[in-house]
Amino acid sequence: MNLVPVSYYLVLSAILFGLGVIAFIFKRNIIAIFMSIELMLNAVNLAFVAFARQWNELDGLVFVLFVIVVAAAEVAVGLAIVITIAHNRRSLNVEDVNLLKF
Amino acid sequence: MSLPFILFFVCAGLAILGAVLLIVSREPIHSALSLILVMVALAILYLTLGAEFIAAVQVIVYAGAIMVLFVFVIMLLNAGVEERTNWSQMAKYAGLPLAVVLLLEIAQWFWRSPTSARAVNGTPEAHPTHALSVLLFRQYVFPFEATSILILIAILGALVLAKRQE
Amino acid sequence: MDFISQHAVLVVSLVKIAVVLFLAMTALAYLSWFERKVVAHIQSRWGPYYVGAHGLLQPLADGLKFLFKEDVTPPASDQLVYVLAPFLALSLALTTLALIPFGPPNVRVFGQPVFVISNSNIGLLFLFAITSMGVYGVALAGWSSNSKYPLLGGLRSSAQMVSYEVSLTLSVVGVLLLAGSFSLNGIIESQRGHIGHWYVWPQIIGFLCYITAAIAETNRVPFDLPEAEGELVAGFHTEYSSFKFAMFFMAEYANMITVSCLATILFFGGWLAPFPESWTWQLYLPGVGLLALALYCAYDTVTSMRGVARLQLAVFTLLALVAGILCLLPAVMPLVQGPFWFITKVGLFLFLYVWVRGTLPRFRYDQLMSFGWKLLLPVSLVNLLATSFVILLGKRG
Amino acid sequence: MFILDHLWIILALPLLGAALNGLLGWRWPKWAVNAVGIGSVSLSFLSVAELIREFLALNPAQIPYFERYFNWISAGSFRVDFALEVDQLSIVMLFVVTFVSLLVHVYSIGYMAQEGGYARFFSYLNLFVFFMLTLVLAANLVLLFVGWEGVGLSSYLLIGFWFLKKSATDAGKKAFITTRIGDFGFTVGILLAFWTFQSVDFGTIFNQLAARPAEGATSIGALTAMALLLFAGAVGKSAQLPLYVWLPDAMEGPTPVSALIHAATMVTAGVYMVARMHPLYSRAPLAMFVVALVGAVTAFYSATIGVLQTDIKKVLAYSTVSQLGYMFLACGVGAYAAGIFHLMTHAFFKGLLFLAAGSVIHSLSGEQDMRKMGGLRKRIPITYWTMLLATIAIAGIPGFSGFFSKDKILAAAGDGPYRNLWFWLLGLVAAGITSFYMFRLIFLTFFGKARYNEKKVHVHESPKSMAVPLIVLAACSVGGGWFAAPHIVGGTDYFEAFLDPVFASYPVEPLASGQASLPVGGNESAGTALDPQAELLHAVTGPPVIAAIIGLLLAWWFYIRRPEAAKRAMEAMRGLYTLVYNKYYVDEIYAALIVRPLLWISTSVLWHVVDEKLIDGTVNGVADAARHAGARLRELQSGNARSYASWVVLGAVGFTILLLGLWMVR
Repeated sequence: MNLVPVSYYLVLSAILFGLGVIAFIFKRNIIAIFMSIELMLNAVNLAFVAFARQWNELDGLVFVLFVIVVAAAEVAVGLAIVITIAHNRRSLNVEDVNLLKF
Repeated sequence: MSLPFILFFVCAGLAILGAVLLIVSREPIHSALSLILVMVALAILYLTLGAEFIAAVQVIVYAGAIMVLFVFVIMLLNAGVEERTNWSQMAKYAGLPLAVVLLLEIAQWFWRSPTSARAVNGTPEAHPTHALSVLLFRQYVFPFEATSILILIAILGALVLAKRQE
Repeated sequence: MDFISQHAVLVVSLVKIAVVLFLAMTALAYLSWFERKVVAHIQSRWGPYYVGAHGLLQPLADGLKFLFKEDVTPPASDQLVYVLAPFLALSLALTTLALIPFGPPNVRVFGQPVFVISNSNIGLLFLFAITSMGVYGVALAGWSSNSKYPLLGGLRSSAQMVSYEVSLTLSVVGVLLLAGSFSLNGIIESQRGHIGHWYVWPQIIGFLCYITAAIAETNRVPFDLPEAEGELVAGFHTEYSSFKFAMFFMAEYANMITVSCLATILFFGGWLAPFPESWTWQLYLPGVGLLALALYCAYDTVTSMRGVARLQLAVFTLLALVAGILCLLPAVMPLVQGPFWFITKVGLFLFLYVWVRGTLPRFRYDQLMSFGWKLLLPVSLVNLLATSFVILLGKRG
Repeated sequence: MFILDHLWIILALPLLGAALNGLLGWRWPKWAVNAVGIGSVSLSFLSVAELIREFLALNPAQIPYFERYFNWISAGSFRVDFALEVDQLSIVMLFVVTFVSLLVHVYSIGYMAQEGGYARFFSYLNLFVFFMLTLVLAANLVLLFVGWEGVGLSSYLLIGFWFLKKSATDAGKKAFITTRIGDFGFTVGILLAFWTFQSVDFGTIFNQLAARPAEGATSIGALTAMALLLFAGAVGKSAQLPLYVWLPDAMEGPTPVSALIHAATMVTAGVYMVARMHPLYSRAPLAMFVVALVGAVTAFYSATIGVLQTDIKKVLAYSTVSQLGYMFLACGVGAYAAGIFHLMTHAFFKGLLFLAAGSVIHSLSGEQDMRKMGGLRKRIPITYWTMLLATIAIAGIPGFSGFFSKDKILAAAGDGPYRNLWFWLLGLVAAGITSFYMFRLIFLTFFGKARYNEKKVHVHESPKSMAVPLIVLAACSVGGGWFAAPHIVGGTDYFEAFLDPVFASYPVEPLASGQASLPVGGNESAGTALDPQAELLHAVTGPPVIAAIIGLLLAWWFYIRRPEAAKRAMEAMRGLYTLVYNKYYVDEIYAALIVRPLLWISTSVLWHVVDEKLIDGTVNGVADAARHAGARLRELQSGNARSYASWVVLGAVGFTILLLGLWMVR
């Protein structure tokens, strides 16, 4: 059936993760940064699933499930925070949210 | 070039395309759409990996719920085009090279890792979903409950944060 | 999940997809006609009458009209998304049909089941996955057309859909627990027997929740807040015109059909006949029904039709006659059973839809939300709990 | 055997009393303070009495009785237990200490009645008793040192009891610091002991000593060095030359304190220590010689100073110093028993003298200058009679305790295994001078016409709480010596016999160079053929007695019969007079030679250079470095999430490189 080597999937996940990192660093919109985090999570999930497939162990899938659940919770809270920030600082630019410093 | 390869490369290409679009597009909603694209592509890849349940959950939760939330918030806040500001020198000069290095490292890591040589081995269970459920509710039942509590807390937190607006 | 393992599958699937799409389009078109007719009669009007006999050609005319109308795109809109939205909506709505089994899986060509495009064993999940994506069409449309009514409409409808999706899913879980399977065919099979075995009886609460949530999910009256003409002109598709508008329209009807199919499958035994297997006379029902239709058409042709209309109706009569005779052939007879019952049940549901629309007034938005969250969700949750409890007891005993 | 099994009780009681009075006493009424303070001491006195009873019942094999409680310090091979030891010597000391302490406590009730800090005073006293008992019972040098320093501390606290008086606090500091000089030697001595014997337990040390040969009279080996170092501590603690200077000033403290600490007990700790370590000294003839020398010279020297002092307590202080000198002389000539004997009798009569003096001062409401006294004989009879008895005792008039002990010491000096003519002479002269200045004190204080302002000062006998201890001590100082009485007539000396197991176990080895035995009274050939009457006659008319009589007569002549003669004598030897009157300018010399240079160094070098430049510089430098580093580093926290992200990525990259590297290596 599936003949694609697992390493392909792994490399793909690596690439996606890297792109997620780049996005995280270069996006200025808080929401976009948030999304880049999600992207990274997805990349990790892909790696999990790939490994699960390779070793024929389902634990990896369980991990993915948990990751997804946690991500959902995280997004719920995170977006609430984003809304609060947007209301307070009248901006979504992460660089306007820089009060927490020396 | 057999069908699975074609499918894989199409989906992978879509995923990467989506990721790139997420970076380059300056309209948050476009970023969201491209991210949805990535997720759907990944869902299909999960299917090809025999994790259909995960694929479905991926689409339902990520594409169907989480991203909806994103889009919703974007619409709510009417987030406009993100303006160009260069305040973070660190990000500007060190960020990209570092990220690229990291990407290469991980890629090389996975590529060279002993798993790379052989293809997917073994055949999946007759009912992977069933097996998964057993695993989830037997071995991982405690983490499962923990996550449920986590979600509850998250709901409360979101409510509190949102309420403060009034 | 092996829907791409052999190339034969590919071919067959493509054919099936084509057929289903064609039928679906026709069905959509005539669903609009059906709706208009029924509502008209509920409101003691005639409804479409002039284009063809009983306005049977009205959908065709509408389609042409949509095609040839000017396609206006607001200049301030986000072009890409503006175009993307309707396509997304329609394509997702139609995709769901790929998972619906219109008939028993044992009817096969090239070893492939005829009446279903993709017979996945977690079909239901995929169904929900796809429907859950449906929100985007609305939301993006509302956002991209960069004007306040659509934005409000989009926000409202997306919120509404997200909220009701929860109770929709939860109301179904009861059935899943009973059937112990995600596969639609499996669910249907587990209801085999007679009408008494349908899940509508044990899951009556689930069914009510489902149907309510479904109506809301498809933005139909009384939950059609998105296009509450009185408040927001036409909601998310205010700015849309001509064919893009038509796509939203079709998407809505496609969703109606999907949801009705799902209701049929989950609660009313899908393509199963209501009567026990032993009653063999039921095999004649499809043919007889068609013949009856033909008879009525013939009578109508003779009595109340003039000119072109009379001709059309004659043709229609002929078609019905042929179809009925075909269905009576012993070779074909068993094949048509499944589709016949399935379509009948779905038709009833669609009628219910239209009926409701013709009857009920519209909710207020806050009422809608509080109804969804404070009544529907708890009820479906309680239903779920009760079901699982009962099942556990059964396992014990 | 209750107490013997629970020796700690003896220590715990005073400590408890100290804690209670010190922590809670200030809010208690006087009677409660008394109850706690005196109760604790009397209880520990009673337990000591019980202990003696049990001890006598003990069979000799079990002596010294050793009780180990817990391991206190354990560092490598250096191991110190909290262990107590009882033998005859410590029994004697225990008895003296607790007995005198009890009396002094009682006395203090009356004496301190009008003073502030009542509870504080008693808590200090109890603390002192605790430490003194620790010192006495200690079974190893370190624990002994604890007691040693502890009594030093309480002495400091009590000397400076009236801490609002600058002179008092200065005296306290002086005592502390001066003693510290000696204690340094003591500490080094302990270390040397450990280095030599790999242990600080008396038992172990003595056993090893028994194996060692004695060191030569001229060569300085480890033992001699050790002995001398320890003796340095004794010199400081027991106010011998050249570190005696603190004791006279210590008289700034309340009189009971002077009586208890600076006459009866603490100052004798040095003697006790030397006696305790006698096996060591017995094997270090040179050290013995030094001890004897210091003792004899101090005895004579401070006696001469005592002659011209006008402050009643100062006189007693110098007399104490000289008596301590006697004790060291005794130890130095190997007559440890005699030394301890004198220690005991001295505790009685000198304690009594101080208490009586205190009573005098009390009756004159704080007057200490003898020139402003006189004619008190009738006014305060009890004080007078007790003090007279004590004086007779210290002067060494036959029949009184002082006579026996001093006589034994001189006998040992003149005829003992370490006999030395010069020491004997010094002791003899000192004895004469002692009786002179003591009777001078009596005559000036109680005879003649009153020289104080009778209008202002209302003389009154002291209350019972003060009178009773006086009487008790008087009895002791009269009869305290009769243990040794039979010895005079050739019988056995019970005291010496009692201590014999301790000292006889490590016999004193006579010097190789035999010296001519001098016909110097005492009992050269103890209880031999000579008949008792002759012995007795010989003893009571021995040189010490004669010297004492001469001193008495001189005092009478100068201060009763012909007061002007004293003046003429002064005129005659003006230079000597001023020299002695100013205590040989020792304090001045010390100030010039030690204190001032030390001060100069401390201020100009240690303070302005080392402290301000070096230490402060270092500390502030470190602080500044930290602050500047922080100021630079905080820039990193720009508050910009994206730069943080970049840092995170940097870390991730580094870590991944590390992993890759490891994996490559593998």
